[in-house]
Amino acid sequence: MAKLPSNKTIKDLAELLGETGLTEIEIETGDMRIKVARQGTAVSAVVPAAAPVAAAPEPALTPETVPDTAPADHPGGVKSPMVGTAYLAPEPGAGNFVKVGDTVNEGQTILIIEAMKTMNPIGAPKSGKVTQILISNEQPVEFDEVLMIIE
Amino acid sequence: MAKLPSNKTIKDLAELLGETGLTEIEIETGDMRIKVARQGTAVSAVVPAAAPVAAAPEPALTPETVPDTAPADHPGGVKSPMVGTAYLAPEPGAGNFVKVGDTVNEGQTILIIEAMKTMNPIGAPKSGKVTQILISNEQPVEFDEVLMIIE
Amino acid sequence: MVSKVLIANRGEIALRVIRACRELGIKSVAVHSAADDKAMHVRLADESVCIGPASAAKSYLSIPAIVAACEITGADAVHPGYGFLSENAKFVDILDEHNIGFIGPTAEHIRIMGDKIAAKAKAIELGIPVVPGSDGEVKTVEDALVVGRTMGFPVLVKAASGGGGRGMKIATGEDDLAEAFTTARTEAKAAFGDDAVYIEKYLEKPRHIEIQVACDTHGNAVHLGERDCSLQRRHQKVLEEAPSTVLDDKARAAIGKICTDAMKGLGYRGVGTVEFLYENGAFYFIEMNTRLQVEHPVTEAITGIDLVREQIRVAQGEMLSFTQDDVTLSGHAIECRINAENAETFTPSPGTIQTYHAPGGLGVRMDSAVYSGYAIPPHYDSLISKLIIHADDRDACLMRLNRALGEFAIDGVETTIPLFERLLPNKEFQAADYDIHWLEKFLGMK
Amino acid sequence: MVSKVLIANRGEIALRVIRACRELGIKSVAVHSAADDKAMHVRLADESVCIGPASAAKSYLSIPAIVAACEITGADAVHPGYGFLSENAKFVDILDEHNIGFIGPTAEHIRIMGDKIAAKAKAIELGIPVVPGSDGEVKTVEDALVVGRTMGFPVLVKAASGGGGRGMKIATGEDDLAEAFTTARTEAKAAFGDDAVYIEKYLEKPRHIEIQVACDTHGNAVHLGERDCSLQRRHQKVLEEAPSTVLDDKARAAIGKICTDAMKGLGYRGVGTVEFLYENGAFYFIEMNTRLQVEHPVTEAITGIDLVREQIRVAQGEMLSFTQDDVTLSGHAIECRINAENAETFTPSPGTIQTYHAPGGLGVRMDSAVYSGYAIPPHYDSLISKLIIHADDRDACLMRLNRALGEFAIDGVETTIPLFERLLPNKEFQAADYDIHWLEKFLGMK
Repeated sequence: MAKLPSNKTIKDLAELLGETGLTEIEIETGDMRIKVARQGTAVSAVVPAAAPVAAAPEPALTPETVPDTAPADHPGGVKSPMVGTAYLAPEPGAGNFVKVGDTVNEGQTILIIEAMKTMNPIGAPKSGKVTQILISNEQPVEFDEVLMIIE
Repeated sequence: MAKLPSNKTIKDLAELLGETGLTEIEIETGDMRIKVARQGTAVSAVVPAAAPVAAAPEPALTPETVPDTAPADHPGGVKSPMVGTAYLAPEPGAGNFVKVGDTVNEGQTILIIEAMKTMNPIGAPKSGKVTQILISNEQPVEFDEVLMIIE
Repeated sequence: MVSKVLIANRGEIALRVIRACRELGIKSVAVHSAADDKAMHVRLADESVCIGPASAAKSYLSIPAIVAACEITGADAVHPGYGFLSENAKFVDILDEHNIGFIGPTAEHIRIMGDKIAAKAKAIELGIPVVPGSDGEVKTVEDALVVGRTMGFPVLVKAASGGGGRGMKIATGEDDLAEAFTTARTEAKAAFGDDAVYIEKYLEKPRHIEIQVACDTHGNAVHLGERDCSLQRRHQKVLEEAPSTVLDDKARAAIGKICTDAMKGLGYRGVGTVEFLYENGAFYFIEMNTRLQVEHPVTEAITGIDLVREQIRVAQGEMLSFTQDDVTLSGHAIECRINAENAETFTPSPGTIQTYHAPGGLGVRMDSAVYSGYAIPPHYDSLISKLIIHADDRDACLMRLNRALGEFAIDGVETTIPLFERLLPNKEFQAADYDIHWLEKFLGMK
Repeated sequence: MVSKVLIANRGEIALRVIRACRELGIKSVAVHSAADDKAMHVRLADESVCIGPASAAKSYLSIPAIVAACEITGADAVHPGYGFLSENAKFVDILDEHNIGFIGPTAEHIRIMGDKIAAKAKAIELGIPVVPGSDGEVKTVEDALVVGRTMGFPVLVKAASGGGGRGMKIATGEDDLAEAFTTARTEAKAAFGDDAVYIEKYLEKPRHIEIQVACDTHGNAVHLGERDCSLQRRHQKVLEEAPSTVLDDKARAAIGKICTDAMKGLGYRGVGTVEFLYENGAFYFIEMNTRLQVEHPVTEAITGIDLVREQIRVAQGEMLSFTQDDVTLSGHAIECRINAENAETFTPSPGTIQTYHAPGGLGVRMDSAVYSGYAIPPHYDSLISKLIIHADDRDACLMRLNRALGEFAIDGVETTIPLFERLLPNKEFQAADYDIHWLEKFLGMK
């Protein structure tokens, strides 16, 4: 019977994996073949255990409540171009710019974001049907937050 | 039919997985192929990059010089039962207790380890043939360091 | 001069000593058991030697193995850390025989202070206040009354042959002394067949306050103020702080001088701690620890003095680098002992640390022997890290401690961090309104 | 009173401010770009708001985004850190208009000190020494001689319309002044079509020494000694230390008083730094930084004063918590800026940190915004950690720095740690025998 490679050889290879950042090493020499692998060498981020949860409004989705496509990844997502306060209606008491089910044209104002006392009308990035409105009136929104879905 | 690997071989490999943090070890040699795997996040130890190298005598084996089986894992390895200074001969000028190729009986003194000015005779743990002497005369040895191989 | 120090210890204290050695340009040798080959002290020392199997008795407590490790590495001095061989007089004798320096006091002083009875007798001789007691057996109620009046009530009437709380009665004043005396005698007779009793001062709600001393071989003895270590669980200190809120400068100077006078009388060498119970303004000697203590960084924080450096200086025959007049206490410091234990049951939690991220920033010191990926062996004690906070005053120190705990990330093993997070909002803790029984009550209250 | 602070910054300085807020019981809001959603300041703040895309111009430098973030979070004050908007007077004006506090000086003071010419004029008016120069154009060799004799040689003859080193000649003494003057005029004429020249004092081997000041709105101005920041590469500070080895107590007190008198004259508010070139015992004003500086922990180490806490106190209208008499300098401190850069080429090395293990123990402070697994984005500056060492004296500080660097483990990106390891054994560095050109020479010498 041919000899097995020594543990030392494998340990050396294991060390080499770490050093090189490889996920697998396979060696074949004569009648011997050695393969070593380590999964997930991608280092996962350390989350300070006691870090307070950021109060920034981010939907805390549990697996049960995940919609078919998370809003952030939805191709029809309208993302906020700025941080500020979102208004769904042109003025208090007036009707909303759009409601779910409405068909909108590209460029049509769908909401306003106030930042530094300035009202910034936000236009629909494309024509289509409003299938979801993910914010409520006067809600603070972050940059890149998905506001509506237009399909 | 080719021989199956022994349970011991598989157990050793499984232990090696744990020690090295590997998730899989696969060995193919002649007509034998062994693959062991353990899923789950194997954590690799962080080695401080700038830690000085411990000067403890440990043979730094490169792949080229790896013997067939590393001494630490050799089944015939005689491990030092204590820390101290090893003497291969009973007194200066005298011949060594044993040399490579000698046949020894269990209990026969094969070297002396001095600790705290006390000479501790070390007996062969089993009868057999001395195939390797891994230390030189008056060499400091650590606990568990492999001193000789008796097969 | 010391050129190479072997550290006969492991964990954070081994690291502490390695750091001091490196900062002095002295080589360090780590010794370790077979279970500790990946330990931080092994990684960071200049050299390392495996001295035995995982069992502490056969490695860290093995005098022959440690002396042999000195011999093969040429170490000319040993630092014992705390625990293990740090208060073993025989070890010091053997090191002396082998011409290896011991970074600590003489074997004789270790021997005296290691014996409860001898230590108390020596303390009395040196003028250190002890728990007052009757001079042997008290035979009559009348004699008991004299003793009680002399030492002040409450007092404890204790069976001379007693133990386990039996034959032990508290007398809160003269009124119930006769009853306590008679009952104790009766119980003592019934339990031990011997009705001899003696009387000791009874401390109801004492604090544990200890005085740090440092002495050189030139006759200098300096105290570095006190540490309040009243927060204990099963006689294990959990959190230590300095200064104590119950001492003022005058009281501190007075007990400090008692201790330094005593150390001069003893001819003590190195650092040491005189431990007291403290109640109603009076100190009562418990014991003296003739070594560096776990909680020494608290004193380092408020004095700016590096105690391990001073230990090594003294072992080299140098003078202390400061006099009593040089010592000023600045701000407030708290140490939290982070153990790998469940924070409610205190069950040890050995295992592999998946994530380790230490807090940082102003006023935060970490003395820790762990790292991401380190496997805590099950063979030794569970202290893995010490978080030491320093700030201008106690309130600021508590606020800083709170924010530092919030940054601490240790995953993979349970730790006592949640205990400190529970402790911080407690009003009594915030007011430092505690005694040596307080923490156990707090834990029971949960 | 400030109840919620928005930190208009990122990285270690954002963490520094969050820590100070938490220790004061003040809520903190982190703002971040889309590239920084996993940054430490986002993790540790009480709240966080994404204010724009990765580009700093559209996020950390966007005044509307930051003001909007204050509005939606209800933050009542902004701490600007350093860099970004920290010295933007318009930002302060806009915050004022929106009734949001600015933790820093007034817009007017930022404006003055942000303009080189106005700042120098103001410095002269306030009695701060500046680099001596001729009063405008010097037309003849004879006039040049008078100027040179007045300010002392060497002097620099500079083209009034010049730049880039052209039309600039050094006169080492009276002998070569005429030649330098004539050559400079000729070159100036050829290069810029204008032969007007002026004369300035030439500093050959100056050090960069800066004075830290802190002022409240009650007329108090205190200096906290100096920092020696001579070790620079391409005008970027690399290592800072305090005290400077070239100042004694008298010189320190003298320049300190000049600065505090000037700050009182200016009516300055908050912390600031007056930067000087220093040569042959004389100080020459460079500029004033009207903000917290990267290297402020060096001063915190030797004074025990929390500068960010003082900034917040002053912003709340409180008095400084100390007077000039309360300030004592203790020991020596060094800060190393750890950048994610190759230590030889200084090429930035963004990427994912595989391993991060910070040094610990006595006298070691880490201000760091990174952790194991953190991906350093390529969009911002490369400073990832600051290692601040404090010890009894400079030699002990160097020894401690050496041992701390040996404990530092950062894998996955290149860092400037090896630069400091190369620097430590250098005899000139060990003797603090350096000027502002020294480090570049050292790096070139390699």
